[in-house]
Amino acid sequence: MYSEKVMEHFHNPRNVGEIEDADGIGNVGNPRCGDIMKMYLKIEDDTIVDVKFKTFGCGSAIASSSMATELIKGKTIDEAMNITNKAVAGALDGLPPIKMHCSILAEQAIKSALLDYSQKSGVHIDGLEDFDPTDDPHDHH
Amino acid sequence: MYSEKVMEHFHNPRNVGEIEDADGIGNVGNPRCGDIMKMYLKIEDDTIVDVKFKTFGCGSAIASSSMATELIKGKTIDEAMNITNKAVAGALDGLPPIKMHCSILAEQAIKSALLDYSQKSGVHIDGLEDFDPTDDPHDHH
Amino acid sequence: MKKLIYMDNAATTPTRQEVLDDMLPYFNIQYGNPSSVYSLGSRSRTAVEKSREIIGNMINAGEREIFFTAGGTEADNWAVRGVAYANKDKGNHIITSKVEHQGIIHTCEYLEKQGFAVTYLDVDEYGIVDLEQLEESITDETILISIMFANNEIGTVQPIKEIGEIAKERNIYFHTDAVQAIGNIRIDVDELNIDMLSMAAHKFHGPKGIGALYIRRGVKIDPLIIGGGQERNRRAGTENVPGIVGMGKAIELAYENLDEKNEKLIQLRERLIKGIFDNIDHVRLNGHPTKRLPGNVNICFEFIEGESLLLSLDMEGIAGSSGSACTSGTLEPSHVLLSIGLPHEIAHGSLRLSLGDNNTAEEVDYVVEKLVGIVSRLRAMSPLYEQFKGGN
Amino acid sequence: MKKLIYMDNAATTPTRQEVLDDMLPYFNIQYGNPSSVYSLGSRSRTAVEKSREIIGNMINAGEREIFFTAGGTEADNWAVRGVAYANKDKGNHIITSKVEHQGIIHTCEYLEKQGFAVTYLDVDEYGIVDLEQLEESITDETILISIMFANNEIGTVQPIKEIGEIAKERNIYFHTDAVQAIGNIRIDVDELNIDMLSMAAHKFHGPKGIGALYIRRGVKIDPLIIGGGQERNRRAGTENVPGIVGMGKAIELAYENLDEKNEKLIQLRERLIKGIFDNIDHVRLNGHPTKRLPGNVNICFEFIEGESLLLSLDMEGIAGSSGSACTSGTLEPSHVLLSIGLPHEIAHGSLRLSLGDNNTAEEVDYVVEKLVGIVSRLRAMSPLYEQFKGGN
Ligand SMILES: Cc1ncc(COP(=O)(O)O)c(C=O)c1O
Ligand SMILES: Cc1ncc(COP(=O)(O)O)c(C=O)c1O
Repeated sequence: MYSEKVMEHFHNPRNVGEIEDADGIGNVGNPRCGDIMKMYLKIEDDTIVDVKFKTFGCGSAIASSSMATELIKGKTIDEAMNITNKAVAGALDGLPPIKMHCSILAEQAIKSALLDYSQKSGVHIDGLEDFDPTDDPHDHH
Repeated sequence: MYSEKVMEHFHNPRNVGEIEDADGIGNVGNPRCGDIMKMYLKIEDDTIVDVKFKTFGCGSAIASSSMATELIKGKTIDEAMNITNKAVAGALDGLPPIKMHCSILAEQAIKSALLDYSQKSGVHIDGLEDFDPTDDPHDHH
Repeated sequence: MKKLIYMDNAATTPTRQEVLDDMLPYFNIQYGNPSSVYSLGSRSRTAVEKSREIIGNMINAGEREIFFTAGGTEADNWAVRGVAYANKDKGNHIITSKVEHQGIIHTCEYLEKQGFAVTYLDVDEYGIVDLEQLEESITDETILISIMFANNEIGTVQPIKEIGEIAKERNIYFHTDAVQAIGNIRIDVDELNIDMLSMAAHKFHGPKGIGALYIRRGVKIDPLIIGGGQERNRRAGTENVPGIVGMGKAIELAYENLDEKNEKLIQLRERLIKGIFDNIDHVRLNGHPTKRLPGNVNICFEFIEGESLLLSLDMEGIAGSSGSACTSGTLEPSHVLLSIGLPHEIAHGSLRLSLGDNNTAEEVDYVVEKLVGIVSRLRAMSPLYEQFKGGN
Repeated sequence: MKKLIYMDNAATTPTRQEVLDDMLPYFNIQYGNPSSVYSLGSRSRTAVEKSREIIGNMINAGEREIFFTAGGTEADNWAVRGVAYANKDKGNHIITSKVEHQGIIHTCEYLEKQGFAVTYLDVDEYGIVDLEQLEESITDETILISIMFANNEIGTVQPIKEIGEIAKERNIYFHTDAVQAIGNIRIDVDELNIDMLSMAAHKFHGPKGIGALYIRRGVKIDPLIIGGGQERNRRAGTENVPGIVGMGKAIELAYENLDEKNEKLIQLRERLIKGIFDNIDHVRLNGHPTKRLPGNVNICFEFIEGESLLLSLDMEGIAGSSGSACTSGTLEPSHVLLSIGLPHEIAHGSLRLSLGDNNTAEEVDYVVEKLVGIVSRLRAMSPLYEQFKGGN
């Protein structure tokens, strides 16, 4: 069902954990639906210098979280804003159709954490105007 | 499907043929339905001294004809009148339910031949009063 | 025991050894449920999908258009009832033919009781449907045309391309029961405008208990068997994995060297027909002389009844079939033989010998030889023959 | 490859070698169509009838009351729809439960769209149907009660005898989906007043693709698959002879030494439950503690999600299943777990380990050991666990 990449990230997820003094925290998903992603960002000079996640969810949710953190670590905020769910899924060599919502959740976790950073720090981030962190990714597929 | 007895009578039917100067001939069945039995009797002193048959029909029709001739050969008319389809089927170690009409046809062939004899010879035969040789055995099962 | 001469390949076929070999691991080594998450399950899933792809390829369909069933009858039932129920807002009229398999005919009769209207097209003396009547029968209410690809009794192959064109032009779904054709005739569902197609593995040296329905993408059809999400929610029930694997292998082998195999089959068929006609009188060939399945021979022997012919052949180690009432479980001879205009008493005397790749010219000659004796023995016993000779 | 520890016997089971051995000749030696007149065919017929008799005997039914299907789902569909259609002049009401298999639930939902009324009985925290509610639900319109024998997810065994008595008293047909129970529990259809009963061979070490419906003599039921005269005109289609032979052998073997086997299974089950409870906290056992299938263990691990648990177990060579949404193909966790009152987030974390005769105490201990590590690793990753600990 899953690509080897997904399985590899599921079994050896990168950047698991919390950041005590995170600059931005995103928390998306819903235990009812069986997936929650929490993402912690450390941001310095517009750059994501550290990122950690915790995820309650299926294999592809964990792999998507792991891949998302890899994709944004060391990147600027703008670069991180450009990471789409398709990029996450693509980097994992694809996800089964019924699992695409996991990659959407990962994209939302990033944006949600950036929104939190923006609100806490007062730094404006282009592209977050229309972002609604409570939007349900399960409706997307 | 068939008992060994049926198969044996089918492959080695007794008394196949015609009797040129038969005293009674019975002809029952209907080519539409796939079975016709013709039975020839030679009767002397109330006794069936010879009997032959010709049958167009399935395995059990041929075996039933053969067995019927065996059962009546050498018997008196009264004895022959007492041969029921159950006796024919029983003597064959049974017939499948959908084939019981073949044994009915055999009983009718006997009666029909006796009726013909009765009509030609003027000899009254008890039990033929209600017999209708055109009665369709296919309705009996 | 004498070696069996099996000439009833239209009834069923032995599962080929290579097919069985491919199936075996899926019984007790690779036995996982394809719906399961773990590797044992996903390997079963992979095997199922591979077979689906092979089958799709063989008829020029996508693998997402192949749905596994328990056999040809289920596929037939599903196609007809599924389309009828799903499209009853559009119309209630179905067109089929008088020579379809019972899986179609009885399903149509069942739908008639539920308010659907069914036209059963006539066929000519060869069993070919009347295309004019087809065109004339179409109304605004017509939602489905279901015409078999090749007849199981007399082997006649229908003008499928023409029917497909009519259906397409009039925008009506076209289903074909190809249970007898698959593996014997090359079929391209696009070229022939076929929307749905039924098949059964056991007719082409695959296992019994597995079949498939091809459903063109976009066709509106209700499921027949409801429950779990298998077959993309269209046919519920744990997949018959060994059966599915076997069906894929069998269809692949069936289409390997098809032209050569068919050439040989046609030669055998003609040898058998000629042998019978040369040596036995009062016989008729049923079905079309050339537009017929390569291995199908169907002949009526006048004055005798089919079952007794079969039993006699069985004694000689020869397996065939008949359209006589006695073998149909009903009191009527084959509806197909009646539809091509045979009188009842002649229809009762039919014999179908359906040849397969394993049959040989020697077997054919042996069968002819045995038939000569059997027919003359049964005729000697037949009051109809006596009457006929008396009349002459 | 590591040896697989297979603990998903409720999903499917490997076909036993003795079963496969019995099936093999029917693929390519004894391959005749049971409907054929010749000996090759009648030997297939004999094999089919022998299997029917064995299966009938096992549940105290007559062999003429056993009808073969393609599996459990078809049997379920047939029972419910067949009775509904055949008895709609008597009434339009069906009673079932909220914890049935989808083969029943979705069929009932389908019938609701066609104007039938369906009551889905509640169950208690253990998954046992409410008998009072059952009695109260019965109306003059009630034509069928369909309650499963034992639940496929949580293993709970229903009070079938009581339900049978109620049904009999009120003169209503009683169907039970015994797909999980057959081969694990002794069943006497007369003693339990069961009118119809579904089974599937692949759940008791028979092959996939074959099942049966027991139909008590006299029950009014329409056919589901229509066509040829097979199964005494009640289920059309060429018989899956190898499958049928395998099913007969498998049921025979399943009931051999049943008590001993169950005693062993129950010991393993309790060892597994105890191992998990002793070593992992925040777990709950789903289903009834004693009124459950001998091999069924179903446990929720709070704060983690079932699919990731399964994938992790698979890495360790352990096969299990889950009622999480991610494994059901829908977005909802198991309807069974929700029906017994579990909140969604906990239902997502369920694990079903269904033991079979091949499992050992060593395997059980190994699974417990691996579970400890996996659960702690997944919890370490879980924001729900973090939140819970924070809250404490
Ligand atoms: C209780 C129950 N009923 C019905 C079924 C359906 O059986 P099958 O998948 O063999 O059609 C199953 C198994 O999946 C089951 O566990
Ligand atoms: C033309 C045709 N359609 C349908 C069927 C039914 O197939 P099955 O018996 O495998 O269900 C058959 C075979 O009996 C057939 O010859």
